[in-house]
Amino acid sequence: MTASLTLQSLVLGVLLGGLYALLAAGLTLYFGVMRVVMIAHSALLILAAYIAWFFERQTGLDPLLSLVITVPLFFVAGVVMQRLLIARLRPATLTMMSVLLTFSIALLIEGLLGFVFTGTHRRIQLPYSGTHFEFFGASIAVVKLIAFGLAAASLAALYVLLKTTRFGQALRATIQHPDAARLVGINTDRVAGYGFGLGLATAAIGGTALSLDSTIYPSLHWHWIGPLMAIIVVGGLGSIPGAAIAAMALGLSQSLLQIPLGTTWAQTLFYVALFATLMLRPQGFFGGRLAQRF
Amino acid sequence: MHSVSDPRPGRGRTAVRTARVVGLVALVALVAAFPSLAPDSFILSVGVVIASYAVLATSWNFVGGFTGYISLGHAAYSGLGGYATALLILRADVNPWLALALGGLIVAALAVPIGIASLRVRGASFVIVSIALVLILLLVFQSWGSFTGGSNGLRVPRPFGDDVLRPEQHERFFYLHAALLAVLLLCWWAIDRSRFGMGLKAIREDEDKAQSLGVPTFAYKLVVFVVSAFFTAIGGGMYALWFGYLDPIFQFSILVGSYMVLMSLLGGIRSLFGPLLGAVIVGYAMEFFKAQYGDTQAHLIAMGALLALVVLFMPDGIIPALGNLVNRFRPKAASIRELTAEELTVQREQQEVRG
Amino acid sequence: MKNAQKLRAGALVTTAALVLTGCLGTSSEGGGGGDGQDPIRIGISLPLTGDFSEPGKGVRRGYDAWAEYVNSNGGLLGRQVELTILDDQSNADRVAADYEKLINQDGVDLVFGPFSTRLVVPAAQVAEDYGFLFVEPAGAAEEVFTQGFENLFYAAPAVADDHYNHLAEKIISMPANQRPKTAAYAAMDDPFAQGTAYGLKDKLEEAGIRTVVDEVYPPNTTDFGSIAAKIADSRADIVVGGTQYQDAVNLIVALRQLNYQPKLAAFSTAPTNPEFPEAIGKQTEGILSPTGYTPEAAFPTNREFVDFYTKLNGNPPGEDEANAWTTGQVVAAAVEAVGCADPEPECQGKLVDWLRNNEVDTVVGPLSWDEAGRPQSAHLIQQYVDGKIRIVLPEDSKEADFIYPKPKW
Amino acid sequence: MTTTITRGLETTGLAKSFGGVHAVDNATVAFHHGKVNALIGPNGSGKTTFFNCVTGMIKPDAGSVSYRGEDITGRPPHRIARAGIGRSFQLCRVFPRMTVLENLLASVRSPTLPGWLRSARQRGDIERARELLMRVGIDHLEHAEARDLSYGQQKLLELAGVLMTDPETIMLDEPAGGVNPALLDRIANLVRALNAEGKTFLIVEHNMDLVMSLSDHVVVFDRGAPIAEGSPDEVRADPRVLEAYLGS
Repeated sequence: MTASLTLQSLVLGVLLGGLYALLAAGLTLYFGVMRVVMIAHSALLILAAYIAWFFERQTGLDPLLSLVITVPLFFVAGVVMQRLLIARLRPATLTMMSVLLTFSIALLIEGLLGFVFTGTHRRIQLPYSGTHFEFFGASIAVVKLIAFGLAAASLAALYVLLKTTRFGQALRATIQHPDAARLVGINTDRVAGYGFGLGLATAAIGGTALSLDSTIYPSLHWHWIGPLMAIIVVGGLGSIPGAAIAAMALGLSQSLLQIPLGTTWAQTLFYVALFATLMLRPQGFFGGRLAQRF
Repeated sequence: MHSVSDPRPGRGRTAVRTARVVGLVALVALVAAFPSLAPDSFILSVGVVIASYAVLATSWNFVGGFTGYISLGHAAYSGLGGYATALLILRADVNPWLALALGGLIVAALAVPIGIASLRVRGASFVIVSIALVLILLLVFQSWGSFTGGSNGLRVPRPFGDDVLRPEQHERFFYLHAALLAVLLLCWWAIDRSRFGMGLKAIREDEDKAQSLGVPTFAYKLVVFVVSAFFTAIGGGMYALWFGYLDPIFQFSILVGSYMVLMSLLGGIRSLFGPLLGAVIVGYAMEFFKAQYGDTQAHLIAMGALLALVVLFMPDGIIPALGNLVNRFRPKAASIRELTAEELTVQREQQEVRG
Repeated sequence: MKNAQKLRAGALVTTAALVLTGCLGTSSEGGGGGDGQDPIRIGISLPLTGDFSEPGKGVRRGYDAWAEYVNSNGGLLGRQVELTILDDQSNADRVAADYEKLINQDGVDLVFGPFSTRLVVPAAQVAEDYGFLFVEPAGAAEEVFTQGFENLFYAAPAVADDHYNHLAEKIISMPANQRPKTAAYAAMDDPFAQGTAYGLKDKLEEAGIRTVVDEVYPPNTTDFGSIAAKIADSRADIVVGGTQYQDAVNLIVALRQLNYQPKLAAFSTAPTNPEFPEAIGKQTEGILSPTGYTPEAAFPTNREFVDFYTKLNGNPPGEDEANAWTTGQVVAAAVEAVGCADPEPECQGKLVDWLRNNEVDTVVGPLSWDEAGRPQSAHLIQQYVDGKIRIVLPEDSKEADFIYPKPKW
Repeated sequence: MTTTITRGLETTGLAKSFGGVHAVDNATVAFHHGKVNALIGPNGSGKTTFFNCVTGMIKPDAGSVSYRGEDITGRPPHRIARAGIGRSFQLCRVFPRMTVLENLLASVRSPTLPGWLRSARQRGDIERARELLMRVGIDHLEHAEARDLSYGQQKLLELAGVLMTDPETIMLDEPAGGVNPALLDRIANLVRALNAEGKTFLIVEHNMDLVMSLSDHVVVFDRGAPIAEGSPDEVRADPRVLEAYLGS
């Protein structure tokens, strides 16, 4: 393994980890506010990517512009989904039934995408898709950098939102202790709805970023949901910083491990990390107390 | 007052019991006669597929029905069972039926550490592990081609000689699946009525509460989980022997696991025959829709929509829902809540008189 | 109450089972009988939805065109042909059930094969068990032929491992100072795609060309960054991709992002796809690909095929369509020669025997098979020359000169 | 304090915090064995967290719990239950979709593995369950599903379920919460009668009338630790208690 290859892998790992971090943040957010494992997260990611692709194909404009449509749309869809579907489930069986419900949403999205756009692999052709620049001997593709920038900016925005705004405070209170939050007058139902909206918004941004430099097809979401679930468990269920750190760590490790092990075995890293976490430290490595009970 | 509020009067119990025996005999007779009723061997092969679904769904229901833990990844165990059986036959030259049993035991042994990792903490981790397991096994079985055959697939030798023609194979495997199903149902029934089963159901209803009453919840969950994995593996191995070909992408498929969930949930996870009923309905519906609408992606949409509808509107499944429907038309069965409200006032008056 | 529930469940299961046998049983019956006037019914299962649906649809277009061509030219043995095509949803369980249904319930006279190696093996098993001749358009991987099937024939020029044979010969025959010394291979974990790349790898390694990268990736891979990094870092002289379509596009983009410039780049399947130049842009120049078919080929029946197909569909046929057509030609030749087309084992056995011992002229050239059903020819090698894909190897059928080294991409 | 009491449930330096909030903070308490103990304190004083730490539902950060001289800190809840400590839950928890009788039978354990597969409906167990149901006064609802019971009936069922495990010490979390006066009387009488039979009680309660009339020994919690204890009269007279209730 040469030094330049290592550096190249590190760069690719960081760029990939950024996207993982954003998506895992969304996934852990749903869990935080509602104790829901949102299987449909990655299906929505692919849906957003399809919208970006379709947008580009129809208008010829840059797919990044589709964010103007998808982000608000997905936010509203998230609120509606939480209000109309998730909130209907009985609290006693919420965790299990919500998994099934979101799973069925994932199947619906996959089926509809296949129905409308067929199973053909799609990829946006950008004039700058092969453009790259050198960075200490490693080369960085412009599209990957844009995707990373989008993810980083969104994560930063999420962080500011959670740390500085009233709503962020309410959201964090709801995640940490819903009963206590209700006692101090927070409308936890509404907060949970907005939390879902935010989660879906991350999927919208992630999907657009993904569409820039990757092939998409309807069943691609299974390829994403596994690693993302592993990340949020390793990071500690419900912990956004934990998810971001775990995403970066695992994304980097995966990229480095691909050199000696090959793509397939490197992917198993996520699952090994998942099992190890559950065996050794079920509450996750960076997370709070939430995970203890779930 | 005692007799008024007891919702199950003594009379009619023997009638119910008789009817139950008659129903069971009819069911057994129907299963036994199916191969001779089937007009051609395609129908017979559909029968084998549905019987296999019923076996898998019922196996799934050991963990799903008793503990309420929903595993979306039971395809992992059926797939492992199939591969274990096939590899034992191919690589170790074991007798097929012995390989099937050994395969089940190997998978059960593997299920122990998996169960420990996923059941130590509650719900969510279990679901995540169940899905992750299918995905990791898909990767491993694809990549480890030298041992598993990888993406080339693995052909499973037939347990019966070449002189047994294909329709005859179908018939034998139909009976084999039916016999396995009977064993499963018997085991489920035995657990259902046992102390162990009572503890498991307590876990399903309220895990904290069960634990505070002394139920060793982790041990109970683990045992039933391993039993479920064992039977699922046997079911998978049996199917592999019949179908004769294994390919990782079809064995370790999330969709196969979710069929087990849908079937059980649709029929009713708390009922002995729920998964069987669900398997028949879903299995038949799949054939029917395929014959009717053919080449569309609609099966995914239909499956998603059906699952969502069941979760939202009929989480208890068909059998309890039908039970409630029938109860509504029975004069005897007034709502207990009304009775109890009435009683409470009586009680209160009595207490006031006494106090 | 619980007992009553169980009872009801039992009753329901009973009814359902009765309905099951009833409905599915009566759906369709008959066919079979061959008194000369009935059409010849041919059963096919194809992946029209799911992962393999794109090539599956291509194969379907080929079959449909063939049937129409035969029928407008007087049919087969004087009988019209009628195709029954089922969708197996790209699923192995389904494909077996489909052939089971076609043979037993629909009573078809002949069957044609499905698409993709992964579906060919379970389907061939069913056909074998019922004694049916099984000619298939797309199961090129070596594994298909090592299963001991006696009724199976692959209707294309060569099995996957032999696709690059002409290229291998060309490279090995280069003068020592020009000949590449190192090679990088990346192949999808799929019996067909991997077979093509590894077939070439075996031959080049034997000739002393060192393998510096050998990567296999799962079919669902979308991120080729790391694989490309490894290849770029190795500075291999040539890169060979055992690819389908989109993975090749992604790999090429990723390699370009890392500014890797090989002297030769070959990818299976993808470059022959009409969308390929659109996806890659101007950088296609010099990219190589093996192909089993080209509309320009001068084989006797090909002109007619291309004209008929183009009139029907508005565009010339691709490889999938041609392979389907070839399947039809192969079976038709056997049927005409033997003079029967019915599901009886005797007739099917005669068809099998005839194909085992004879050569058939097809749109992809004359085909004959070994005892396992492997065709005995080789694939043509095409290359992008001046923005168009042209045959460059073997020398005797070339349309343009072989370019080496490849221009920068 | 008397030194002749048998050692029962005791905690030493018990502590548990959630994200920087000290719910239980260095709590050292010894409950009187064989008596009716009450645990009171203003809202958010950590009573329920304390309760959960003692019964094993939550692992304490520091400190220890012992029962009859044996250290039971950090043991899983079912082993604490088997040590002889039964508990009820705040807001009442029963197994909603099991019948009243099954709710009680679920408490029966078999020590050996073959016993697991014995029918849950052993004659002896059913008789004992019926006795308990009769004792709490809901024996006529034996075959009803628990979710169809009124709230008060569920509370009684929960108590019967706890009794089915035959605990030595019974911990009740707000037994009077949401219960009508008639039922409250019935529960109070049950506690007295069971105490007379030798059961120790530890009751978390807000209803001061009930606490004062029922208990022998009262522990007052504030900010996660005991600030006063003694007989009901002593506690009532303690200025710190008043301050805790009014001052916070």
